[in-house]
Amino acid sequence: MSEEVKKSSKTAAHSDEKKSEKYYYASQWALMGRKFRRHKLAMGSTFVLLIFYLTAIFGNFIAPQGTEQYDGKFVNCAPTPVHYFHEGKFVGPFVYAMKTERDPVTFMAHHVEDKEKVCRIKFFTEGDPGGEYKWFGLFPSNIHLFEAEEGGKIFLFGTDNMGRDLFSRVILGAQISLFIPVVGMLLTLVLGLFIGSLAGYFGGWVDTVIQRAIEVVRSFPQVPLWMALSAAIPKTMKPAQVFMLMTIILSLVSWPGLARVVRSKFISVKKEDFIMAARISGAPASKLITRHMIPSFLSYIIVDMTMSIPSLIIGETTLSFLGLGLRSPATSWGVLLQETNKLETIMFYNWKLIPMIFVFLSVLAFNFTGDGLRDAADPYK
Amino acid sequence: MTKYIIKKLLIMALTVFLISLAVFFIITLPPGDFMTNYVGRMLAAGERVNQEEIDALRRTYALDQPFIIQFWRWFSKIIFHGDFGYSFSLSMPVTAVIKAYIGPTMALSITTMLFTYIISIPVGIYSAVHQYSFGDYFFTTICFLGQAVPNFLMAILLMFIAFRLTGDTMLGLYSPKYQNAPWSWEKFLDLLKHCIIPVLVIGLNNTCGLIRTMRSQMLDELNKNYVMTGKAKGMKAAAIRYKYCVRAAVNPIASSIGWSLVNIFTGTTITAIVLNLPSMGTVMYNALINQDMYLAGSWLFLMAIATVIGTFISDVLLAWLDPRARKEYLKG
Amino acid sequence: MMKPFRKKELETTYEIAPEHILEVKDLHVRIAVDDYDLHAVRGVNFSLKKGETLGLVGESGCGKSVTSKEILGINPGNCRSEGQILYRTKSGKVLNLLELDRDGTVYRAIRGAEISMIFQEPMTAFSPLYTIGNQLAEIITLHDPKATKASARQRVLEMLRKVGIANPEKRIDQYPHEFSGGMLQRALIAMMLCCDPDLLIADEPTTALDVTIQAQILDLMRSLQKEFGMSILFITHDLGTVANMCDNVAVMYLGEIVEYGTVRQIFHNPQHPYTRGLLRSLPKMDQVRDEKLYIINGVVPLPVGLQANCGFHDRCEECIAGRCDTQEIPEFEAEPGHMVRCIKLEKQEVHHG
Amino acid sequence: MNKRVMSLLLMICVIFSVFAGSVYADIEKESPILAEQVAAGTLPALEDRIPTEADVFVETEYSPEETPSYGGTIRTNNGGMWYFGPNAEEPLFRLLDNGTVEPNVAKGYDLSDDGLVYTIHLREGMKWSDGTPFTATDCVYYYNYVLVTDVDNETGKVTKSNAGRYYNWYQTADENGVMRPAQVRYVDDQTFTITLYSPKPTLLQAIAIDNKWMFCPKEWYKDIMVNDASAPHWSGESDLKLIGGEGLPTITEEQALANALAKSELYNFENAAKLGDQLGYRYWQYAGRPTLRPWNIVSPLTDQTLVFVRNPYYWKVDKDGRQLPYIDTFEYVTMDASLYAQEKIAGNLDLVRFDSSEFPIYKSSEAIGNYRVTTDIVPYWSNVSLEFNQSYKDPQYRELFANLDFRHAISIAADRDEINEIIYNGMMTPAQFAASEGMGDYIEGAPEKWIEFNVEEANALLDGIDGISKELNSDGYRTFVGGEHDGQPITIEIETRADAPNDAQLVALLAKYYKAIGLQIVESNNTDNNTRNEKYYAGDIYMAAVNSSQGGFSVMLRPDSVAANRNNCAFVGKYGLEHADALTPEPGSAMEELVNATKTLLSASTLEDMQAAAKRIAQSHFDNTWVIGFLSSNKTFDAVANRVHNYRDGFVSCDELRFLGNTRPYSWFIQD
Repeated sequence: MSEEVKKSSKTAAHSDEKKSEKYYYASQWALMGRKFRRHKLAMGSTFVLLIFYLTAIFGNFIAPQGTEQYDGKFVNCAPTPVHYFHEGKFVGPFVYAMKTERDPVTFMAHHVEDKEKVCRIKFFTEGDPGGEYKWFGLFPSNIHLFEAEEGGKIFLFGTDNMGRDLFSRVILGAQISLFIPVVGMLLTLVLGLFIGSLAGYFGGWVDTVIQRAIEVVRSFPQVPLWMALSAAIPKTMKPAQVFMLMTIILSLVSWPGLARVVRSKFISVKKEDFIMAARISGAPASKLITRHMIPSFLSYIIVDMTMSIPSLIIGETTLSFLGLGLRSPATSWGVLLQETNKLETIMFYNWKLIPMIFVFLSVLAFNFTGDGLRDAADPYK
Repeated sequence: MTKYIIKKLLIMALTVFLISLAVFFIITLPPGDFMTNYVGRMLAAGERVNQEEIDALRRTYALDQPFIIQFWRWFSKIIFHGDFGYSFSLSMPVTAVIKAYIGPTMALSITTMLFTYIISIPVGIYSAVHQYSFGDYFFTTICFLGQAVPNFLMAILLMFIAFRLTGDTMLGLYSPKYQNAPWSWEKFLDLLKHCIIPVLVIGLNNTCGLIRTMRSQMLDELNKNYVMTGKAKGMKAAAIRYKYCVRAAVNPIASSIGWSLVNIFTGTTITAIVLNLPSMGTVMYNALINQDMYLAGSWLFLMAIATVIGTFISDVLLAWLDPRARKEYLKG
Repeated sequence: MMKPFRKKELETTYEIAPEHILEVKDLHVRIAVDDYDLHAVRGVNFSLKKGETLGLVGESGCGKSVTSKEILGINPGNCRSEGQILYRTKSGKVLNLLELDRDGTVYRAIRGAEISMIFQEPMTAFSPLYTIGNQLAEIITLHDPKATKASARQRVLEMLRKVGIANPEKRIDQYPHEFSGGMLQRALIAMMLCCDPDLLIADEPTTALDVTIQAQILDLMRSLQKEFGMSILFITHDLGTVANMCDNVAVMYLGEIVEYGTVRQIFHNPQHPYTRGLLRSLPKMDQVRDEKLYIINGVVPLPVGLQANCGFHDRCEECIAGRCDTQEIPEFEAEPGHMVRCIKLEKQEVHHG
Repeated sequence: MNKRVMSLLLMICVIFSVFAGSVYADIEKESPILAEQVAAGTLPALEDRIPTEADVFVETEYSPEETPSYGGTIRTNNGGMWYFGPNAEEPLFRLLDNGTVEPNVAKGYDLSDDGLVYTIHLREGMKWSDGTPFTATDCVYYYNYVLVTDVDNETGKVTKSNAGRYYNWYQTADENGVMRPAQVRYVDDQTFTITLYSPKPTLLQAIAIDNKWMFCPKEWYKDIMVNDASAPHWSGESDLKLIGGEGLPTITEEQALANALAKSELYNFENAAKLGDQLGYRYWQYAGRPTLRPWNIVSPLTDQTLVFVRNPYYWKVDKDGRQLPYIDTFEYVTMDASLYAQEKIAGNLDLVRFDSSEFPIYKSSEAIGNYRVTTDIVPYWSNVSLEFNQSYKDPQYRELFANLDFRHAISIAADRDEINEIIYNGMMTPAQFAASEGMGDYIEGAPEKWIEFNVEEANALLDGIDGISKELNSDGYRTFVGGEHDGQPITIEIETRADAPNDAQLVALLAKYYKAIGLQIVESNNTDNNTRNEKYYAGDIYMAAVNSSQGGFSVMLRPDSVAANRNNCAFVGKYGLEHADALTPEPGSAMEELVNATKTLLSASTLEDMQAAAKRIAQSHFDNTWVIGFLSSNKTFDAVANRVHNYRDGFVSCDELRFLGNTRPYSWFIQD
């Protein structure tokens, strides 16, 4: 070893020693956390998801319009540009008032800015009637984050074919598109854990029956099964019920995967000494399962679940897109994308693709987070 | 060996039976029955129907019988006569419908699968061998992106891009010009051109998944002890990789062919609807919506059977490829 | 990863003592793990005579495996090494192995044919996908371009017979999972001896095996060494087998050789507290029943950010505060050919002097 | 003149005449693909394929000014059998825009002085598309063996039919008032008679509108149609008497099915009823079935693209004596409706029909897609309307729907201008459900009734209705007072159509308007129209529905969507006379008047009586606003590829005139 290398290794020695100690004595969870935090993409993704979910939770406040509000004068309006300078002078964020003109030949409506009329953006304002909502379903309010002054319209993402503000709809849609997968995932988790642990713990005929059941359900092609089940949802059902059913349908198809994993984990964990010990000492089965066995592969399950969310998001979006899931005015990202099933919509009103960006980002974010978690769950690798 | 196969076949038979029961249950879930739609259709066509006629038809189709009897009528016909029943909406036997669509569906699925494997295996190997290189990051990113876009959106976007570039949306399998032309080299090229979008859309998702699996499998294998042995023997690193690692890493992927064909097979469903492909997807969608229960049911049933058989093929393939599994397999 | 020296192949010529076939000089190996730089081997020196068996002893994580793999140049890509590994080839030329291109023809021609290695876990040392015969024949065809399939098979059968595998004609076409651990180790030994190497590195060849099988394997190795006349670098954490197998012993701790000597010297006159600890922790036949087995306190620390001191000081019962933990310990010669890296020897030297 | 000059002159003459002849021959009389077959000897010469010169149909309507060349393929969307069927339909008599009929397949007719016997004359030399002669036998056989196979002599009711359903339009009252089916008899190969019990002045219109195919190829059918002891005319002798030819073989159901399957594997039916229905009625979907149509299907119905090729025996020629159609092939591509516009813009479809909601997109893309947008006249009473089921099963709702003030309030609470702007790009005009000016059933002032947007007045009207509350509940809705629903909010489910994406938007808007007058609106979405039609059929389980093409061409000729006749008319519900268990309206009610007027119309035997009854029906709508009309434009649009010529801009498009069929598609031609 050259002198230089020696020296450098010695100067860094002290701090390294602490590092080493930490590395050595940290608990598994702390190690996971540390490793996860080092995964920049995963951290970034978690941050993005956090923002998405917070936005969704406070959606009614942030969104200028409610689900059923619309403005008939501004159908298919392009996103309104937000300005700061009027005739060279800084006036803060504002929009110009808009005029609608129809082309005399094609009857195409054009929404153009009236450069004369400045409408400032106000914050924390009382919304129009129809925009009422309840904070956490409890406290009624109609305060919205922002709104343009009288006469102005602010559509950050443009409007749809009913003159509904797409920005609001994306945010309110997130309340469904981001929560169906989570609820579905939890349902899958409960089903998968319960059934998988039954099979894995008891073995014997219980295992055989459950395995057959798993095989049968897994033999169903996922997409057509979703389609078939969704087609069975009565058309007149209320959005909330459709939401619940969709969740159930999505998780009905995905539990066997988890159950299988849980089962095999159980079988391998069952043989391990600490479980044997607990068993011999007479711990009841339920306690054994919940206190000892599940925690031993919990990290794995967390990863698996995180990774399963993207397919649920895509599932919900796809079904709604096909018209088999939620329907307007109930809003989800899939419902919003229904309008883009026409090429001409993309040609003429390309802003209607904006919801796609959010589907894309959330799927990506979940994938990266899951990846980070997976790497982190295996801290010694 | 025979005992094992018999056991396996019995289990398969049981699974098939349970599946068909579930399928039948699902297709009879929606309120009403086919007759309601049949009548609706006739009315839409400007015809008059009376209740007696409807009741007579209901009796003919046993729609007035309890679930289990309806099921048995359907299931026994399939098992004993290979008769899948009658498609109400298309006015022809389900077998004929399936015959008409199975060709394009299979062709598309197999093309897609070839594409999937031809792309994913080499790319996965490359990514693993050159872990953390630019290429690895590049492919990994593409894979993540590919998995993040829902199929239907990908289809629409590609369609839009095709339209912008060529002025054609590349819908269907042929250009209008070749639709009914006899087979020729040009028609074949035209077909290939129209296959690009569907194959990309259906395959990309799968390919991305497979690349990621292949990469991690390969990484696993590269860290195995026998690699060290190989090196100690004096083998070239590349030789070890290809003789040992790739062979081992490909095993689980190759044996997933049965599975993945089924996946692709059904993955065509949504894409077919968006891209207007003459595949079972569209037919299934319409059958579901029209409550054409025998058609929808038979299709679901066939898909499930395909999955069971696909799993079986995967088992066999794995046994064939991996001596350890072969032993298990022979032992039963 | 950096490969600083390997590119310039065979530029300089090296000399080693005529009776030596291998000299390791000031070998350092660093392993990059996450954001740590593990200094796994820290200035190791040793040499090996023709026909000699050198035991490399130490707890897990002391760097003995890394050292041995570095000789073959098969450490993973995240390892960097410095120093010299001088090896006399069959043709008599002395090469610094560290300078060779790892995947180059020269090095590959040495591996397996001149220096070969058997591993700790025979069960995973073979690929499960090919027959034993296939994997054994491969090493022959690799190194002998003239070998035909048939001749390679003959040789494999011969070797299998030599390592004591019954019914080799049947066994040759079987897969690794059909072999027991002991048989696999025999097969591995057979494979590694197919090309009549000058140096065999045995990396804990018996650790994963049953005790009875262990003895058989050791016997086999001894008899084969007699037959083939190769040198063996025997790596183990088990001093008991060392006594049976080796001529000389090097005790490693935290990437350094802390004591080196003949089997006799080490076993009868251990100087380093670590060696003594290891010896004391061996179960003895005459041990009193309820007497507890000796255990060295603590565990081997990770070789990260090591300071200039005795690596063993924090576990050493004889540690001299202010010395052992603050200064680098040089090597002392306790008796001729018996090297010890312990500050206590300095006192003796002073005392003697 | 010497011989040489003579011979020279002769030569010049010969050359000239040859030249002239070749110029003349340049105007080909038939499509080159047929000429090729004639040359190859696989097809008879043109004059042997079409009717005699005296009898051939010379189409003079919409003749192109230029001399079109033959050939080419038209590609359009597959809108289902009722889209591609009418495009090539050839009825015995065809209905004209002015409501009169003219001979089409038939050459002409005579009516006896008592108005009871129609003698129909057919064209000599006319052939089915397979080359077999078309004669009176085919018409008589169709009526007696395919359409009517059993009649209850007491009630006159047709109890069995091999194909399709028997229409009450052939029925006339006998001396006892029992409706009796007509008698159809063979006279000679070019003549047959239709005999009625009492006069029916609009019989030919009825045939033109409701039974366009009063004939079928007997030779082709005789062994696939069940003909056994169950048939009323079954006996060798009566066969001869009826159809004028040799007797018919006895065919059992099994034989019929087997024979059909032997003809083509496409004819795979599970029972004779289905076979009769599919091959006897919806026959144009089946390749191989001989027809009189200009194009016939050649592909199986399961194909994504249905191909129709020209009928070599088609019996119409243009003014120059050239066989029609000009275009060789029609292709109908099955695709989701959402793809039409993009495929049109991409130039993959030659023809797409759309309404004003899509106008800007189509119109702005004319240049990109190389097409033009043409306008069609649609003679509907309204393009956007809402109707309440007058027979809804729940008495409280039914009472509400029957209340004229309620319908008045509903009508004026909707902001028609906003609907027009949001959905229809401002291209329609606010109008009540009524025939517009210029149509036969027009009543002055009807289109303008109750269309002023006035929420206050609407609220006042509702306030005046007994049984519903003046106050709103906590959700902002009026509630029922008394009865089963006491205290419950008034919630109305509106049925929407699957193929009309605008419906959802419309109902969303209506929900907003009616919330302002305290009514809760819920969309009852139907993924397909069959479910919705099924509800109509059941008669009393739906509350309300939005619609677009109600009311039509002529109440007298076809009152179906405005009168209490059929069982799929949304506002009539179970009051429809054809309902299996039709309700009797309350005496003296407005509905009773509508039902009575309908009955009168159906049984009237003079034109005056019929006109009077039709007027009563229109008046009933004017008085009662049964259907709330929102917007009207009397227009739909077609995007037609520029290569398609002689496409008629401004034609009248409706079911009675067979939609696109009214443009005479065989006169279109393609020129790139």
